[in-house]
Amino acid sequence: MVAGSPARREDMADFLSFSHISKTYPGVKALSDVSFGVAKGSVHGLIGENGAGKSTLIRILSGDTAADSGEIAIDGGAQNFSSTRDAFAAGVVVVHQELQLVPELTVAENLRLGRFPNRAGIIDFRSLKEEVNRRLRDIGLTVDADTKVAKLSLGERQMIEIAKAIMLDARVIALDEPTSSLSSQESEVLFRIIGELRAAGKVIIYISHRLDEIFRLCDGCTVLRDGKLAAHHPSMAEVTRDSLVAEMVGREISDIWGWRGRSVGEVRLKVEGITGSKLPRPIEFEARAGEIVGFFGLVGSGRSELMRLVYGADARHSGKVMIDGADSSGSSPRRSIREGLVLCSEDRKFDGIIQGLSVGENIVVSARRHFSPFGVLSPKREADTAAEFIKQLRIRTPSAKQEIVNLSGGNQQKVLLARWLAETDVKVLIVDEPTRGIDVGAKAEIYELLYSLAEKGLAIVVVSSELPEVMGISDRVVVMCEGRIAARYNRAEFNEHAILASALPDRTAGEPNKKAS
Amino acid sequence: MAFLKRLLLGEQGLLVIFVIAFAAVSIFVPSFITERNMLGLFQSVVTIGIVACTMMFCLASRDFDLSVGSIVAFTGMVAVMASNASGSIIVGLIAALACGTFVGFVNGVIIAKLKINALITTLATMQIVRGLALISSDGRAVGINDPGFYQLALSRFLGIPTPIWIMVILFCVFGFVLNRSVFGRNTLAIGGNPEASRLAGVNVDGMRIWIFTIQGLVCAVAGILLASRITSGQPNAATGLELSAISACVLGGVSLAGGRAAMVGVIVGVLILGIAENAMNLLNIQAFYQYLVRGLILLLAVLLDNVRSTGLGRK
Amino acid sequence: MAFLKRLLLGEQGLLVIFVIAFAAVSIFVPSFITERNMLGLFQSVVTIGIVACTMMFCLASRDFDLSVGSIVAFTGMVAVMASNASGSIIVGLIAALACGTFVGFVNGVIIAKLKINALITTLATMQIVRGLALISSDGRAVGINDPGFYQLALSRFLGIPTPIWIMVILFCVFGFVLNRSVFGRNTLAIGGNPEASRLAGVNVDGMRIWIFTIQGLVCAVAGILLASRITSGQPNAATGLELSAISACVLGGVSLAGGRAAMVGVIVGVLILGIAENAMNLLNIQAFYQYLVRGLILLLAVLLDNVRSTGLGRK
Amino acid sequence: HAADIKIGFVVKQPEEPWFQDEWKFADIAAKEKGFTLVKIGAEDGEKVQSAIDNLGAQGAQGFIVCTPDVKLGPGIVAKAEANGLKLMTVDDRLVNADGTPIESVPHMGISALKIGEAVGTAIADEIKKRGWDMASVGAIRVSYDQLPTAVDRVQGAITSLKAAGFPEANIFDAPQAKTDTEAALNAATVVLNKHADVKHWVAFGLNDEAVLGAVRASETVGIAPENFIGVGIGGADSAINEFKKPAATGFFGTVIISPKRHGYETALNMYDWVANGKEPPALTLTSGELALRDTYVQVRKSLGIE
Ligand SMILES: Nc1ncnc2c1ncn2[C@@H]1O[C@H](COP(=O)(O)OP(=O)(O)OP(=O)(O)O)[C@@H](O)[C@H]1O
Ligand SMILES: Nc1ncnc2c1ncn2[C@@H]1O[C@H](COP(=O)(O)OP(=O)(O)OP(=O)(O)O)[C@@H](O)[C@H]1O
Ligand SMILES: [Mg+2]
Ligand SMILES: [Mg+2]
Repeated sequence: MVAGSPARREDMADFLSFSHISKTYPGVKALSDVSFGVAKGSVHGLIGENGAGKSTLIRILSGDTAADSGEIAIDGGAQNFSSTRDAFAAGVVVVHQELQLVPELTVAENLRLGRFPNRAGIIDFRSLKEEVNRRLRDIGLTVDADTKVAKLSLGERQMIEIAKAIMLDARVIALDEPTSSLSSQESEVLFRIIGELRAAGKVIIYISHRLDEIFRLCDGCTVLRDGKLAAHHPSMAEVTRDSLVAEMVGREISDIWGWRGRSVGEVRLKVEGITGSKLPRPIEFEARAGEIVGFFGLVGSGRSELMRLVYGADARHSGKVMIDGADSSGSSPRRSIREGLVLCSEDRKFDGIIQGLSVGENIVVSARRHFSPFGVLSPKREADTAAEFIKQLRIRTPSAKQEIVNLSGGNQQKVLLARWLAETDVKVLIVDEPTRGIDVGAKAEIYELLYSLAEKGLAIVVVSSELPEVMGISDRVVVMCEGRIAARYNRAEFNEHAILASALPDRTAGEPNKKAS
Repeated sequence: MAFLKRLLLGEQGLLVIFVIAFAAVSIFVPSFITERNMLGLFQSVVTIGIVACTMMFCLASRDFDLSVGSIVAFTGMVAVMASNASGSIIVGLIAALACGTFVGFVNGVIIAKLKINALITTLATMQIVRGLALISSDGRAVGINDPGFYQLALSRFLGIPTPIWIMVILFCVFGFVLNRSVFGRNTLAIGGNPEASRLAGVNVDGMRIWIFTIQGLVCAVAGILLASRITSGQPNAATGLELSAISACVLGGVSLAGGRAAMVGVIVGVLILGIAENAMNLLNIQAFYQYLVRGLILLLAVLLDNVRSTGLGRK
Repeated sequence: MAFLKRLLLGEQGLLVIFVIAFAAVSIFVPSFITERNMLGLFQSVVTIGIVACTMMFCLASRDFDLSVGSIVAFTGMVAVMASNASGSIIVGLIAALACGTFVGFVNGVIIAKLKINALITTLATMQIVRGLALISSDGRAVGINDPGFYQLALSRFLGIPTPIWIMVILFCVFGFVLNRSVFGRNTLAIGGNPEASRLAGVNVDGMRIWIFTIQGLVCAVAGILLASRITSGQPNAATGLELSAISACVLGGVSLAGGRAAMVGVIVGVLILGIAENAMNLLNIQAFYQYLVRGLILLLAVLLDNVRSTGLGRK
Repeated sequence: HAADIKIGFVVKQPEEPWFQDEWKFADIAAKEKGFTLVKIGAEDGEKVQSAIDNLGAQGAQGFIVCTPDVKLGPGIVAKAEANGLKLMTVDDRLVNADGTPIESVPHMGISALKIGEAVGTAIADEIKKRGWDMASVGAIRVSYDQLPTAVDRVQGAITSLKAAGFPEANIFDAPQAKTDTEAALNAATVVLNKHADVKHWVAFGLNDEAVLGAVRASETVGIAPENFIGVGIGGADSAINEFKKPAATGFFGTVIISPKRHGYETALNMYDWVANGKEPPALTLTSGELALRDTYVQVRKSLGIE
């Protein structure tokens, strides 16, 4: 729940204002003539399709990139940041879409990086630790200040990133898709914090593709489309979900899930007694032809670990994976792919995109073996394949030759999906957080794609931390909790409270034998 | 003007800059652009040119190979000694190629399977292989009994010496492999993001082993040609080759962070180093000043390429 | 057993392995563990030990410095020549420190501001500075007029020669800086994730310039001590120092991918290299076989550390 | 008590055949007299320092050194004293800061300038014998100026060539980037190509390997062996291999310097000094001898090699 009532508006002048911001990258007009303002003590939503220019705007606000033209003013004073240091000095902090942590440093060091408490350059570790532990407690995070960030899960890292921003005494805080790797529980913590910040009179820019969050948190919102200002709503009173969607994607989307019944066939994927170094207890599950199985759980419940084991990305300690009744060796991702099992992993930056390669290369990296006789490429087939998926998934890129790192986050995610959609002979498709950072319109298209693949007889496993999504598209839901399967539900039994309850570790109700330790 | 800018900043900008520099050297350095000097120039870059081909793959996959100089010396020794011992040049060549390949394979296995840092591994094999070369010959040069061995380097085809042909063929082969084969593209993918490549089904360990093995084989080719050119196996040959080969690659735009490489660039890099050396000797620049000039040329070449990429908005 | 495992795999595992190896060498190599030999051993690692201190920072920030050997030689020359010319040792020392700092600063500026690859930049300055050393002395060693200069290296405090004290002091200073200062943590942050550090407001360019500048200064200290120990400035001194210093760091667990470093590790790395050399000479191992042994020790040391980290589940 | 005697032999370039040979002959002396010989390679000033410390620690009584640089003199003398070691030098004589030889250290060696002069004389004689016109002969000076000994050697050759009437303008510099044959080959090729009109060539340099590079270069650009005179220095395997080739090459001869006396005699002298207190002569100078394709076997025999 958002604490406090909607902000008082004693000062109606915009505290933060963007005027005529334009920014062009080679081949891409990322922003053109964007102007709007945000009042003090309010949370302002920034939404738009993938590649609409949201992150670019935030990067300009943070002093990371310079706008080609236009101006930002805070509290009436024009600002001209040439570096992030300048932005900090002016009281602006940003949580970027991609995590910006140093894995080799501890949580405490990451939180105060660039601003260590020090005397004559010597760090005061005691006060650093005290302060950090206090802050972490405040935001309800149970990690120790001395843990190396490398040891944390993605969700925990995301919380650290947020903590990093609120530890600064900022006037303007911009959050770029902060909940994309958070579970609903952690999101609640974040919402509470945002409420407190608003009450303290800060300006918060909030970017998200989850419209319910926008409605819940924001006092007003701005819609970007193709780098232009599509709509600006100082208050949320006048807008509805459907009108926002229409402003974003230019058409109506009535039912984003669009689930439809399918006939379910034989068991295609059968996992038996699988264990690994991070999942000591044996796990079994199966997925049938034409079936979409959703995996839900809290951050760190072990879903990603499980899928990596099934795929052969991590070494298995024991257990079997059967594909169409045949024992899959699962010794490496390479073998799994050849046996018809593919995994689209969750951390697109770390083990998803291949930096330095083009969009096209990233799409065909795995599928090209089908059209490379004796290991010799056929550039035409590759170009065709890339073009096909760029078109089908509507990936916003000037060309297939664009370097992947230059794409917006959501478009990178689409490229990863394309990589696996380009694979032929897939029997089992596992997608881990497939719609992380993807806009509403594209989400609907991706779901549609999943249904049509399922109709072709694939078994599909979807791992997601978004409960509505899991419930919206799955035929069956498997709930994981603390490294084991806590519950299974058929579509008929879907119930938000039941599913959430079984995902929580220390629940007393519903489960007679409460788990020890 | 706009045309010039497009030319300089375009894909082939490095090549254009090189051609301009080449023309300048031809005009200002007397007797540079004679047939004899050109052949001499190309022959002088044969060793480094050949080794740079595979070094490019090594760097593009985010690895490092410091052992190339030692392998060149060692395989040269092996070629000569095995030829002498068996009385057959063919046996000598096969022995040398086998030894080079084996050393490369060992490098690859240690790096890929035991996960030891490539720099340290090849620094170690660099010492070990050099030690083997010295031990096997007792630190002395070994002469070649059969004069047929010299013919490898002296024979000509269409008026151009065989070593140059071999270098050109390797340029073509590895250029093709880099741009047109799954192997080449996978090499770049590994360099770009090894973990993502593994999850995308690339056999990362296997690729790395192959890259180092081929590197060893190619070094053996260079070693044989070198032994033939100097008509003996010398255990002290080719010291410092590793840094020259790496420089040539980096000059040619190969990224040490992996993921970026181009054969044309590497050829240009190799030629820049060769021409600098050649022109300095033609101009009779004093040995100590050659150090200065060499350093400045290195800096200048990378700086130019950098200005170009920035203008291109690539970085 | 469990205790042993905990000891070996713990934070200080490298140290424990080292102590065991040290004990083994002491037992099996005659006259190793004598006071004289220990002093000799420590003196023999002074140059590489001092340089490794800052090389650690350089590697930890994901950079590379190949110019250290040349700077050591050059500053040694400067110290001697400036002392001779001015008749004052102090002037010589200041000149040497200034020159070293300047070269390091230039390295840093080129790398940070012009964004040129550190490997190529320092390869270039390595040549340029070596060229300067050769030119200024016409390629010959320069003797020291004032015997007071020798005292820098010969003088003792508590029975231990000054250079060893200086090395130990630098170990302490840089160990402290690495772990306890903003500078040290920022260095690791830059190496671990340059982008994140920049966004967090760390002055990445400034840090890199500082790191190279300090590297230059520290090389000058090493150069002065070396000149004093060998009682002359030698333009050919300290060739190959860069690879030794980098090896010592990597042996000590400094990651070439940046972000990981520890002073204790580097000290152990330096000592491993020194002890290997020392023990081989004490055991009278033949020069060619020393190559083999050196290579094997390198491999073994990294392998052991690797097994340890894996056992630790760190990787 | 010979078994208690330990003598060090420190050389600057342990990989070089020359020093390998010195060590080999020193070993023979050690075997004859029954003392222990400790061989250490020390490529630079720093390594020499630690080598001496190392010898001191091992309980050696004296050592023979071929220093990487003669200016290391005062440092080596001081270090030897500090470790209580007797000191002799071989090949290169230690000098003071002002460049004067340190007389107190017994030395056996050969002047680099003198060897160079022998090379120059051999070339000049052969030019005359072949009846070439000095004014139209080109000379390749394969140089490695980073090494003072190399400068002195080629300087010696130039001195005696000039004395024989060779025009200085015809001497062309071919700087090696490294001291191996390939580097010399590349450098010499450039010189040959630059002066494509010159028919007769001579070459000299730091050692056999350098001159070999020039010879190989002459072959690649198509200069017949009878139009080329290369004279090297050293006389180890590189040169012998050349003489063993079925047909004569441009490698005309080499000035053999004998590692036997340098290794064997110095070791013996040091032993006598340590064991019997008999101080060696302050200065012994040996000489090089020219060996040609037909004569190298006898020359080597007369020098006691083989
Ligand atoms: N460094 C860059 N070089 C070239 N193009 C870029 C660069 N950064 C962003 N772009 C382009 O600018 C456009 C806007 O990108 P931006 O990241 O702002 O989108 P976004 O609205 O945040 O999208 P998403 O919801 O997917 O995160 C995209 O088309 C992207 O490809
Ligand atoms: N790199 C790591 N090092 C150590 N522990 C890790 C690491 N990554 C994840 N873990 C831990 O492993 C457990 C399982 O994490 P996993 O990422 O598989 O969970 P998940 O259900 O997929 O959640 P998420 O939504 O965060 O991906 C968690 O306890 C997490 O803290
Ligand atoms: Mg974005
Ligand atoms: Mg997950």
